[in-house]
Amino acid sequence: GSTTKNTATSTSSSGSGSATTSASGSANPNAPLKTGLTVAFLPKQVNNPYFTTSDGGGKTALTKLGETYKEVGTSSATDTAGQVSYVNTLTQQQVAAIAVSAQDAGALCTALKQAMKNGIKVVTYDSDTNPDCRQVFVSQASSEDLGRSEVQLLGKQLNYTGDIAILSAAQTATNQNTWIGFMKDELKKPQYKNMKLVKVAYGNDDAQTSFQQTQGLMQQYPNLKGIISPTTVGIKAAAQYLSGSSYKGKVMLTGLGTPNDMRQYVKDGTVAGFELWDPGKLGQLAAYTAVALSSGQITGASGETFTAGDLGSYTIGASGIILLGKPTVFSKDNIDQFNF
Amino acid sequence: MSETAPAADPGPAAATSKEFRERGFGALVRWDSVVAVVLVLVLLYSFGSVKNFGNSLNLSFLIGNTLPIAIIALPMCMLVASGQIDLSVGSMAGLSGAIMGALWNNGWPIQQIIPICLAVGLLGGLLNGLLVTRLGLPSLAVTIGTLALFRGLAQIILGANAVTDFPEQYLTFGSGRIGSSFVPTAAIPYLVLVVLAVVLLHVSRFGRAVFAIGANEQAAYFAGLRVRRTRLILFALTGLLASATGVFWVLHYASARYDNATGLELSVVAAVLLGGIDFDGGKGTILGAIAGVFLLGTLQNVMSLQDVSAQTQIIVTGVLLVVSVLAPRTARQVRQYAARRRVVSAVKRAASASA
Amino acid sequence: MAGADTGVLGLAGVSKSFGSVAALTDVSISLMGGQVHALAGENGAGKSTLIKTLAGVYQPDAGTVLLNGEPVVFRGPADARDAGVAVIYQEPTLFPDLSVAENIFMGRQPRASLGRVDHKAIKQATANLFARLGVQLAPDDVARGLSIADQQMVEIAKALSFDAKVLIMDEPTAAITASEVARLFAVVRTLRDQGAAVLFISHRLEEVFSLCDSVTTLRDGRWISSEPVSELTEDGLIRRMVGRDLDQLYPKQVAEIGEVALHVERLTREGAFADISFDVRKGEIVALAGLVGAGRTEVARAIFGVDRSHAGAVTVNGRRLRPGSPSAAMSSGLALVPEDRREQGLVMDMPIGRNICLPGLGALGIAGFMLPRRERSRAKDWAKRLQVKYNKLADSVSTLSGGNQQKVVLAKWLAINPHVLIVDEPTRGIDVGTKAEVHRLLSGLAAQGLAILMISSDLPEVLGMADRVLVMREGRLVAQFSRDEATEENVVSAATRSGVGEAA
Amino acid sequence: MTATVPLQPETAGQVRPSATHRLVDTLLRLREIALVGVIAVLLIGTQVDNSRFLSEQGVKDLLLNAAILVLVACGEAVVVMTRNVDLSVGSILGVAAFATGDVLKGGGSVVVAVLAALAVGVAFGLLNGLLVSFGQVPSLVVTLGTLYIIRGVDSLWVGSRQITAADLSPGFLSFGHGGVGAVPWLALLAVVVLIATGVFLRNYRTGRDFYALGSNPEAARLAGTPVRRRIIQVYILCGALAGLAGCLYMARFANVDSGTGSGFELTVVSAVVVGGVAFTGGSGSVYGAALGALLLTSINSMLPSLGISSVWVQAIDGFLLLLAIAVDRVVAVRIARTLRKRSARHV
Ligand SMILES: Nc1ncnc2c1ncn2[C@@H]1O[C@H](COP(=O)(O)OP(=O)(O)OP(=O)(O)O)[C@@H](O)[C@H]1O
Ligand SMILES: Nc1ncnc2c1ncn2[C@@H]1O[C@H](COP(=O)(O)OP(=O)(O)OP(=O)(O)O)[C@@H](O)[C@H]1O
Ligand SMILES: [Mg+2]
Ligand SMILES: [Mg+2]
Repeated sequence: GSTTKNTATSTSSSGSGSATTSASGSANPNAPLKTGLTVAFLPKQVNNPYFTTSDGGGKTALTKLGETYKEVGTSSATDTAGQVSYVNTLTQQQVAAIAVSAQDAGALCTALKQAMKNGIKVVTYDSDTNPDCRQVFVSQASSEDLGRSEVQLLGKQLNYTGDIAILSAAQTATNQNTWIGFMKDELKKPQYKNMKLVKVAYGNDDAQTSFQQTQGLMQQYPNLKGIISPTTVGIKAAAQYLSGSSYKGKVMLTGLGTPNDMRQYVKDGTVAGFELWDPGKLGQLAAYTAVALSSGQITGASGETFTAGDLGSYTIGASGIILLGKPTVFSKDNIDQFNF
Repeated sequence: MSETAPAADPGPAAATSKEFRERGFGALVRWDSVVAVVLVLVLLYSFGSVKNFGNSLNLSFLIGNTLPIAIIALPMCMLVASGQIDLSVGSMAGLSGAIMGALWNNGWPIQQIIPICLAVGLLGGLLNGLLVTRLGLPSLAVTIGTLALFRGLAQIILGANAVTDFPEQYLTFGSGRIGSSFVPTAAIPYLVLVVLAVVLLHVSRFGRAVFAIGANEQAAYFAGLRVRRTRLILFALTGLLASATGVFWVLHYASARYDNATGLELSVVAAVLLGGIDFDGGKGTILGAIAGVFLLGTLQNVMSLQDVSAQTQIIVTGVLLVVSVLAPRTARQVRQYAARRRVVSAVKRAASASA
Repeated sequence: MAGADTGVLGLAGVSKSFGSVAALTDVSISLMGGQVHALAGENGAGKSTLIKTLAGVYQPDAGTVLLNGEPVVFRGPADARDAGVAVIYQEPTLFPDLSVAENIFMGRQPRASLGRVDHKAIKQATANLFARLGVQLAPDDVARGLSIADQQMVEIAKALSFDAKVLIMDEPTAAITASEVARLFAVVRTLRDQGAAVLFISHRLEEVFSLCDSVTTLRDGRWISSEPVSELTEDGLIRRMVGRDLDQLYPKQVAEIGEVALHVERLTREGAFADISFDVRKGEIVALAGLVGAGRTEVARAIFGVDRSHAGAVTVNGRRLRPGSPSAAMSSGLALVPEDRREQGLVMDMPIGRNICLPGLGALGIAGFMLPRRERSRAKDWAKRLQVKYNKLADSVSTLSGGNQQKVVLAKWLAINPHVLIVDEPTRGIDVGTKAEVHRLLSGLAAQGLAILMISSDLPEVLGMADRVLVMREGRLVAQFSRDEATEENVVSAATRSGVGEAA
Repeated sequence: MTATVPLQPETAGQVRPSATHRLVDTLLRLREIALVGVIAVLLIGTQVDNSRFLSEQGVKDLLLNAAILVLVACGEAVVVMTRNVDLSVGSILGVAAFATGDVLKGGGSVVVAVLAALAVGVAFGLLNGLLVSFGQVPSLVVTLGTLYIIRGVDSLWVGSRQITAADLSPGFLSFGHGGVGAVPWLALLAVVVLIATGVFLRNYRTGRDFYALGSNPEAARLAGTPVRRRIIQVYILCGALAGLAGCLYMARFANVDSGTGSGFELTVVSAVVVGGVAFTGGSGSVYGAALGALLLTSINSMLPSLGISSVWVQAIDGFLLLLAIAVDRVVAVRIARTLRKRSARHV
């Protein structure tokens, strides 16, 4: 993961914006929820189906609470400068809270701190920034759960024998790297002694590159039996390649994907099972969290508890992280019940 | 060029694309001044009727976020005037940022790191320049190659790391502003760069050579100008300022990652084109380039404040580019058509008279 | 209006202006079938503009184009072409990337089955044309890199390939030598006898008199006269063009010949020329004569360093030049006026003033900064000395007439006060009046100690100006004549004599 | 020959190059040979290291990867030959791919889908062509503008929708990866289009006009070439090929959204440049561009296959690209020198 040097306190500009300061304000769990607040969603990329689903969840929740929802963002997932200027703009517009999925853990910091200094609450979801640049991170699932369960899923499909590889997104993707760390750790367990991780490849979340990386894996490792792709773009590219190649059915594929993307490949037997959380719920939780913060029910300190509508009650964990819950495993049997 | 274009209507034969801009509005208007005037109008409108636009924080955001493009636009303008292009600038900025991050992680003092980054930029620019001038390769091809090469090197050097903990006073330089005014601290050295660039391109002997080389390489060569050396210097300058932009980027966003400034080249090219710099070479002013950069930056800022969606912003950028070349041309075309109509009807009259 | 004597193609009361410059004012002309008609006038008189109006490149501001006596509107060159008008423009306009054969037949290639272009037929037809004109080019040769003269020959071949009713030629002979001219004239006469109407422009008056039947004179864009050539003398024609009598045409001043200024020794460039050695002394004008393609331009380019020589050495004032470096050549006092003004001599889109000041920028500023006042005064001074006809110094060179562009090229190089001057076709396209002025200028500079190497296809100019004539053939120096020995016969026979007993 | 003309030059003495010499000359002049050489060296080198690289599946993958790029590069090359450029191909490809998917998803037939993609391509090509030719304005600016505009329109139209494999018929999907032996349908289609374009450029007046236009626009106008019409035609051709490529993209990747094809223009331009089509216009061939495309995609297939860490891929990619154009250039210069010396000896 990120090897940021930990001199965070010294870099936080003029002190007042840092998470510690705002968390030291007092929380009133019984404060009434304010209405009419504007909560802005700033996804990594607009028009990305995954984020459209999650932000749609946020919109549902906000409408229910009587708040105003808005979504802004860049059309490219690697336009960090664009994301920064959106944070700046939202600061100018004095929204109540920003829910942001950060393209870059560090680059948004200055701008987000500016926002917090101006009284705006900052929630990150899906992809975090440095902890001192936001109040709460709404995490889709625990990294540990995700990492380990994917290995378990593949192990079952392979009967615990054979070479495996990982097809990740970008080399810089922090969440990917954390998951991969847990995957490697899981593989150390004795039941995986016949499974060998031969390679981690990166498809840059680009269909064509992921394609070619999959081809390369096949050619380079004739004994490859399984691939884990913990990214939605990677897994569907790999599935499409496998489904049209001579390796179909011989090489197992699992990872993180959306049911709509993967339906065809589950049905034609390319993929036996994969998993994901419900992005819509992720967005809802981010929205509830933002409103709770703005209403003063929570401040972002660990141990605080609040109610997120029908999602139930959530408690803020260490370093301001809220966990959505366990991911769902999709297979032939249940995939038709989902539509996102 | 800084002379006003002649008030001539050369007829269709001389209406090559090179001339169209200046001829478009006749002798009255030069394209770069048009862009500058449009910029001023947009600013006036925004101050008047866009909420939150005029406060100094927003203006400092606007200027600060536009500075990276504005810095690179200076040497790019000259390079393009000499008939070449450098698409590797974004990658060079990324590489210099990556080096900055990697060295900082290894405990180097920042006073040493920054000169090293700049030196790498200079070397990268020289590499582009040497491949273009000594091997005679097309600059477009070379710099598409180095676009991948520099970004790849950045990836090798910094890998997945993101470095954020640079010293406070440097970060303040990168993102702070002077007092509570709207002027970002970094704008001051930028103004110095602008003055240097204007002098270099429009006042010095070097600048004369640049324009001549861009407009007709062979004639310049026959006039004893050092074609290759001039271009080499321009490439080196571009590399140098691209790496300076990389350093600024890291400080401004407080983040060194290998993919910093991805795609910056297209923004620079779009802005420079909008500023009336002709990619056939031989034409363009620093003023035009800067006006183009800030016009795009301001429009984006205003549109974001007005909650215009990203998609629509993209379309507006595109339409602006198309209009920038089409508007002068259309005016001309209409005039010509009218003139032709006159002649044709005169002929018809003559024909009917003789019948 | 239509009648037997209206002519095939003509203009009636045509005016055309470019902004504030009136290029043509109320001009009428009529071309008859079976006649060669000359168009005469000083540089900038409006000849090329007239031709482009006839060819549909320009639409007249007022007046009409007449085809067989009827008014027509040519909306573009294609219309004129379809009406049977073939044009050779003043500046060759070839497609550099394509073969000369394709250049000639572009847009009207003969076709084989399925509408395919018949490449073989194109080559064959080109070979035939070239044979007829005596051009030593292969149909497959690429147009890029051809000398101006060869380009001109390709243009001529193109125009002839049309079997046009009207053939218009804007200074086709400016860059070619007597033998090519003779061939061209033979072909033109054949066409005329077959009934074609021909319009011919040249600043070489003897050509007008030997080829043409009638002549129209323009001055400052106005029609002056149209009359049969047989009723005119050269002086009469000059008076009509210039409006006054002219001084001596080749005013050679006596100059003191000094020490060697340019020393060329065994210079060789593979594929172009071999083993060239000669000297040019201070005060001396040495002419390099020869046929088109003899390698004269290539020698000049190699001396100046634009092309790299493969063997041999060039010494200027005792200093040996670094090969392949024009900037080094210039700093030791060498200057080259190139033959191709549009590609090499001028930056067409730059102002006239900037062009004149382009070489030797160093003298026009302080510490690398330009001093606009110095620039302007140099430009003004030299534009005046060479009688450039221009509107504003800030106008781009492309708005000048061909001859005036050539004057700018000369001005540009004379302005830097070289020690050794190489001029390649210095008076190409310059009218008689200014030509005398240029000759006076060159001769005067020689008298002050300048060494001049002059390449010219204009034999009278060579004989009139040179102290010594060197003759090249097929890439080699084959003869040398002193001013007294040099006669037209001598030079021509040295330039054309076939291989018998020639030095290897 | 007309005997009336004096000073007949002597031609009899000239040594005519022999037939074999001429063959060698022609071969040497073919710039494409150098590219084929570079590609062969790379492929064989990889094969030596990894014997599965050129297996049936491996070859198929190579060709599949190249097919889409070849199509677009072919169209782009024609535009570049006329001294113009089309930067909007990536955006056009994106819209066309989604249009294909939209038709198929709605139960439309494959023929209609292909026609829809072509129609989208032709429409945007026409837009580009009209804008560029209308005012003879620099195509770089115009198509950079339409790159943004078309992408914006695409995003507005598509929004966050996407078409996935489940929306497509099995027949269309198998067209995306099926073929005869190691040769996929997509590659066959690309080759047919390529050869047709090549023949058209070489053997038809319109094709020759494209070269003329790029070589010297002013001269083309004076020669009576209908300049505007030709420019519109090349843009329509390029747009149509980008549209067709969008259709193939759909078949191949079975997944499109509003971002499909972003940044593709740079790859296309590199393929064209590597393929020796000069941006100054008038020269080059579509075969060169196709080889350029093949070279680029081969490099990208080769590196993973050699097991080179993805961290290094981009740098090596850039380096090899530079190396390829440099080698190509050096070889070309050498050949030119050889030919010149040879012709010098012939005189
Ligand atoms: N436009 C051109 N036409 C022909 N040759 C050129 C041209 N430009 C450069 N060259 C070649 O470049 C070489 C030197 O070019 P130039 O004088 O412009 O560069 P320079 O900076 O002086 O180089 P150097 O430092 O090597 O002297 C010459 O050998 C010449 O052949
Ligand atoms: N495109 C143009 N723009 C502006 N002025 C022009 C243009 N073309 C020609 N002129 C002007 O029109 C006048 C006539 O030019 P033209 O080329 O017809 O002369 P010419 O008789 O052919 O001279 P030359 O003998 O030098 O070729 C000149 O004053 C010239 O400057
Ligand atoms: Mg003329
Ligand atoms: Mg010559």
